[in-house]
Amino acid sequence: MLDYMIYLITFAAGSILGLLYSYKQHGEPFVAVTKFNVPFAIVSIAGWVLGFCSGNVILSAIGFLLAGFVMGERPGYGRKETAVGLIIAIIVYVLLKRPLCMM
Amino acid sequence: MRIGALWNKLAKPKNIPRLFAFSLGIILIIGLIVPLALNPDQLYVRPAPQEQVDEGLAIAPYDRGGVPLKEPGNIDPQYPENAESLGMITGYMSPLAEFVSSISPYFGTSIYSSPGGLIDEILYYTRGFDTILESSILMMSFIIASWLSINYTMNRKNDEDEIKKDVKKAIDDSNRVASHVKANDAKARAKQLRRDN
Amino acid sequence: MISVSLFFYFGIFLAIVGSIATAWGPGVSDPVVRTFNTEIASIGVCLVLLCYNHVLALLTLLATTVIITLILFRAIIRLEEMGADV
Amino acid sequence: MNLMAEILIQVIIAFLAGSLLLGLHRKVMARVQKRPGPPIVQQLIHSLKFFFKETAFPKTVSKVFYIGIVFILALIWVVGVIVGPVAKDSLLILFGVYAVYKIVEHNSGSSSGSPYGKLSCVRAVLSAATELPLFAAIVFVYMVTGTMNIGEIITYQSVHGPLIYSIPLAALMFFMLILTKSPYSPFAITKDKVLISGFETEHFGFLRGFMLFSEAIAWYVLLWVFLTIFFGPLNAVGYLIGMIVISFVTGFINATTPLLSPNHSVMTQITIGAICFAGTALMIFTGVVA
Amino acid sequence: MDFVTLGGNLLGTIRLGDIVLYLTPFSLFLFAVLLGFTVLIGLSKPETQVEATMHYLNNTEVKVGQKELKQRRFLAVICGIASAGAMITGDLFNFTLFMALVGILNIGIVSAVKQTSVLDSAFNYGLIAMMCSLPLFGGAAIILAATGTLSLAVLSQMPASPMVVLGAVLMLLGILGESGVAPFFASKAEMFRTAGSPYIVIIHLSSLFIIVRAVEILLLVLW
Amino acid sequence: MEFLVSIIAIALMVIGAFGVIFMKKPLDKIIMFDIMDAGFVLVVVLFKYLDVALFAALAGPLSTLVFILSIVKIKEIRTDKIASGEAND
Amino acid sequence: MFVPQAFISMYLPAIYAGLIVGFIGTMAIAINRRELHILILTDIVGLAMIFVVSAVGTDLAEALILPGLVVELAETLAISEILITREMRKIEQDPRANLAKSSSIFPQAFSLDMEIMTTAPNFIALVLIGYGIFLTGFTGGAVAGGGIVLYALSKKARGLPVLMLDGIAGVSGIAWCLWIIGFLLFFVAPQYWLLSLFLAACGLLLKVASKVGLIGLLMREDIDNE
Repeated sequence: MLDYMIYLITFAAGSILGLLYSYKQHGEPFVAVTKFNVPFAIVSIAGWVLGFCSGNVILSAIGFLLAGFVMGERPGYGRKETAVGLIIAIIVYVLLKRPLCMM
Repeated sequence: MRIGALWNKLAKPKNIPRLFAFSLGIILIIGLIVPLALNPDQLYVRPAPQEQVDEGLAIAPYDRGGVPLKEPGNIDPQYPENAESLGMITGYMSPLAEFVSSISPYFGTSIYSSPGGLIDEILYYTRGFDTILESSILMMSFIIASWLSINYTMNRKNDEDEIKKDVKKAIDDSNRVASHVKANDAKARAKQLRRDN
Repeated sequence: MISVSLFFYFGIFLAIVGSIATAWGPGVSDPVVRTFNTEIASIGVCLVLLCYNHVLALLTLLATTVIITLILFRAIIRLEEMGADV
Repeated sequence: MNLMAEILIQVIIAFLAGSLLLGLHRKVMARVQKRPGPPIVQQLIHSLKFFFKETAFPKTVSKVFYIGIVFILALIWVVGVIVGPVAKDSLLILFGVYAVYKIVEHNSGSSSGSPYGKLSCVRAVLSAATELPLFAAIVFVYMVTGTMNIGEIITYQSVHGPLIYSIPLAALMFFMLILTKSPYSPFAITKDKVLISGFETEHFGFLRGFMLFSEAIAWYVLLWVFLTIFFGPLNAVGYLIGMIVISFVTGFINATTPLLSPNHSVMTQITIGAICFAGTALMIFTGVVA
Repeated sequence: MDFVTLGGNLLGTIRLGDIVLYLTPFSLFLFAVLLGFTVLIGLSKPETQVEATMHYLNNTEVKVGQKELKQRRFLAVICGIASAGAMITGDLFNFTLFMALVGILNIGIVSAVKQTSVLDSAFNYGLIAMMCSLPLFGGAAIILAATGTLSLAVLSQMPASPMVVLGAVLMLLGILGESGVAPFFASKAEMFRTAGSPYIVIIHLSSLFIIVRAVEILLLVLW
Repeated sequence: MEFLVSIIAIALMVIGAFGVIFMKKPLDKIIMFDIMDAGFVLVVVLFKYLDVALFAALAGPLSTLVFILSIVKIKEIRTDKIASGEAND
Repeated sequence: MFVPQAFISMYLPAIYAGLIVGFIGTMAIAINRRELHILILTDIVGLAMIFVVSAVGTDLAEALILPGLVVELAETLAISEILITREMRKIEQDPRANLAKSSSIFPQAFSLDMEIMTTAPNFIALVLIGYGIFLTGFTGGAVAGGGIVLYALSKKARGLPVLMLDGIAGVSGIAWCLWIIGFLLFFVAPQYWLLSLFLAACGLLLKVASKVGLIGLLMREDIDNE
C-alpha cells in the first residue's frame, strides 16, 4: 500500500504547487481560457504516461507530481491539457498492456 | 391522501403511540394464524396443576424434592455447571417456615417463598442478573417519580394560597419588626435626651 | 377433584370480557369507569395464573393491581382538579 | 509490513483520497450548476489550513464534550479504516462505527449550546432512520453469503460473481446511505443551509480541521465498503474508478435535487428502504437469487 | 449461526448462573465505546443553551437548576452502564430487561425539564415504552416456548420455526418502538430540544447501540 | 360439593363482572366489584391455597377503600365544577 | 423431564387469549385520542403480556412474570407523574387559558368522615406488613408495601414529609446494596449461600416495600381528609 500512499501524496503536492504557480502567473478574475498551452500539455502527457505506465515507484511518483501540477491549476486553466494527457496515457497503457496479456 | 400529508402526520408525537399500538395489534392478529405449539422440552419443569395439592404435600405447588441442607432438589437449569450449590436453596426452609409448615398443610406458598425455595433459587441464583435489573428498573422509576413530586408536583412552595399566607405572615412580621424598631428608637432618643439634660 | 380447565377457560373469558369492556364498554369515556373495568380483566388473569399454579405471581399481581389502581386514580384526580383536558 | 505502519498508511490514503474525492464531488456539482467551482485539491487544502488557524471556544460550550467529541469523531473513522481496509473484519463492527458517527454528529451539535447546533442535533436524531436501510442491506448480504466477515465476502464473490448482480436492490439501499452522507445531498438535513453549517457551526480552528479530516476518511471508507461488498474483488485501479464514478453520480444527483424537509427526508429514505427490502426478500424467497 | 460468524472470535465468557455474558470483538467494541462515553458524561459540565427569541434579534439563555442537572447526570451515567451491559449480555430475556431499563431512564433524563413540548414527547415515548413490554417480554416468552431455552448460545444452534419468527418479529417491533427509529421517530426527537447536551447524548447513543446489538441477536435467533 | 361451590363462585364472578360493566352509579360498581372479589376468594379456597386466600381477602377491602376514597373525591371535584358553572353536564 | 400434558394442552388457549387481549388493548389505544385513557389502556396490554409469559407454564415462566409485574407498576408510576407534570407546566406557562376558577394546581383538602379510616387500616396494615416480611422477596415487598400504603393513607397529616421520603430513599438504596452483595457472594463464595440468600431476600423486600410505601405518602396529599 506504501506506493499508493506515495502516489497520492505526490499528486496532492503537485496539485498544490500547480495552484500556487498558476495564481502567481494569472492574478485576474475568472476567465474561461480557450487557448491550448503546449508546454503544459507536454508536461501533462509526460506526467500521466509516466504515472500509469512506468511500473516503477519513483518514476510513477514523479509522473503523478507532474500530472497533479497541470491538473491542479486554478479553475479555467489546464483543463484541455489534462484531458489530452489522460487520454494519451490511457491509450499508451492499453497498448502496453495488450502484448503483456498475450505473453 | 397525498403521501406528504401522511408523512407530516407521522411527525407529531401525539400520533406515535397510536401508530405503534396499531402496528402491534396487526402483528398480534397475524400471530393467530401462525402455528403455535409448546415445545415439551423446557427448563425448570413443574408438575401438572393441582397434582401436588391433591397429594397433600405440605409445601404444595413448589415441592421439588430434596432434603433441606443435605440433598439438592430436582430442578433443571440451563447451565448446571455454573451453579455450584444448585438445589440447596430449593431444599432450605427458614426456622419460621418450618414452624408454619408444622401447624398447617395449607400454607405451602408462603412457606416456600420465605427465604429459600424454588423461585428464590431462580430469582437470586441461576437468573440473579435479571433480578438486579428488575429491581434497578423499579428503583429508577421511583427516583424519577419521587424527584418530580418532591420538587415539582407536590411542592407547596409554588402554591398560591400558601404564598399568600406567607406574604401575610411576612407583612405581619415586618410590621412587628418596624414597631420594635420604632419603640427602640423612641427609647434611645429618650435616653439621649436624658443624657443631654 | 375440581375442574381446573373450567376455571381456566372462565378466566380467559373474564379477561377478554374485561378488556372489551375496558375498550368499548358503556360509559368508558369517564376514566374512572375505564379503570374499574380493568379490574375485571385482572381478576380473569388471576384465575389463569391460579390454574397454572403460579401462586407467587398471583400474590404479586393482586398487590400490584391495587397499587396501579391507586396510581391511576391519583392521576385522574389531579388532572380533574387542574381542569386539564387530556 | 507491521500492523501499525499498515494502519498509518491506510489512514493517510483514506484521508488524501477522501479529500480529493470530496473535492471532485464539489467540482462536479459546480459544473452541473454552470459555475467554475474550486480546484479539486481545495478540500484538502482547506482541511490542512484549519489546523493552523486560531482556535476559539464559545463561552456557552460544554468543554469536555465540545473538544472530546471531535477527537472521538476522528478516532471512530480511524477504527473504521482499521476494521475495513486493513483487517477486513466483521461488517457489524462497521455498522457500530457508523452508529457512533451519528452520535458524534448529534453531540457536536448540541454541546456547543448554539441554537443552530441544537436544531441540527434534533435532526440528527430524526435521521437515525438511515440506519435501517443499512441494517437491511447488511442482513441481505449476510443471508446470501452466510458470513459477516468482509474478507470472506470477498472470497464468496470471487467464486460466485459480484453481489450487485444477485441483490441489486440491497446495493441500492446501501447507495442511498452513501447519498445521504454526501455533502449537499437532498437528505442531508443535519447540514441544511438554514442551520448555517449544522453541527459544525460552532467548531473553529483545529477542531474544524479534525472534522474535515474525519469526513474525508468517512467518505473513503463508505465508498470502499460499498465497492467491496457489492462489486467483488477489485484491484487499486478498480477502486479508483469506482470511487470516482460514485462521486460523479452523487455529485450529479445532489446538484439537481432540492433539500427535502426533515420528516419527508426521513420517510422517503424509509419508504425506499422498505420497498427495496420487500423486493429483495421476495427475490430471495422465490429463489431468483441462488 | 454462531457468534464467530457474526461478531468475530469468542474472546471469553462471564458466567453468572444461567446468564452468560459473551465477549466478541464486536460486543467489546460497543461496550468500550459506551463505557468511554459514560466516563465523559460523568466528567463533563453541561453547556449553556441559547435560544433565539421569536420576532426579536436577541438570544435568551435556557436556565436549568444545579440540582436538576445533578439528577440528570446520575440517571445518564446509570443509563450508560445499563446500555453497556446490554451489549455483552448473552441471554434473550436479560437483553429485553436491559432495554426496559434504558427506556425508563431515557424518560427520566428529560422528565424534569420546563419545556412542555419536551415533556409531551417524553410522555408519548413513555406510553410506547410501556406498551413495549408486551412485544419484548412476550416475544422472548414465545421464543422460549418454541425452543425451550433463552440462552443465545443455544438458540443460535437451533433452526427457526414459524413460531420463532413470530417471536422475533414481535421483538423487532418492540426494539423499533423502544429505540424510536422511523416510523416512530417523532416520539423521541423532540426530547432532545433541551439543555444539558452531555446527558442527552446518552439517550441517542443507547437507542442506536441497542439497535446495532439487536440486529446481531435477531440474526442469532433466526439463523 | 366442590362442583356446587365452583358453580357458586363462577356465578358470583359473572354477576360481579357484568355488574361492574353495566351498573351506572360508581358506588354500585364498587359493590359489584366486591361480589366479584368474593367469588375469586372462593375459587382460591377451592384450590386449597389458604394463604393466598388470606391475602386476597385482605387486598379486597384495601382496593375497596381506595375506590371509595377516590370516587368521593372525584365526585366532590365534579360537583364543584358544576356549581361554579364551568362544566355544563 | 418434560412438561406435563396438561400444560401443553393449556398453551394454545392461553396464548390465543393473550394475543386477543393484546389486540383489543392495542386497537383501543389506536382509536383513542385522549392521553389519560391511553395510559389506562396500557394496563390491558400489560395483562396480555402476563398471559403470554405465563402460558409457558414452567417455574422459569413464573420467575419471569414476578419482576415483569413490578416493572409495569414502576413505569405506570413514572409516566403518570410525567403526565401530571406536563399539565402543570402548561397551566403554569399560561394560567389564564387553562386554569378555571374552581380548579387548583395543587390538591385541595376535602372533608370525609369514614369510620373505616380510623379503625381498620392499622390492623390490616399490620397483618399485611407482617405477612410481607414473612414472604420476603418481590412478593413480600409488594405485599408489605400495600400495607404501608394503607397505613400512610389513613394518617391525618397533610404536607409532604420530604425528610421521611429522603429516609425511605436511603433505606432502599442500602437495601439495593445488600442485594448486590448477596448476589455477588453467591458466585464468589458459594459456601456462604445461606448468608447471601438472606441478604438478597431481605434486601429485595426492604427495597420494594419502601419504594411502594412511598406511593402512600404521595397519595396522602391527594385523597385525604383535612
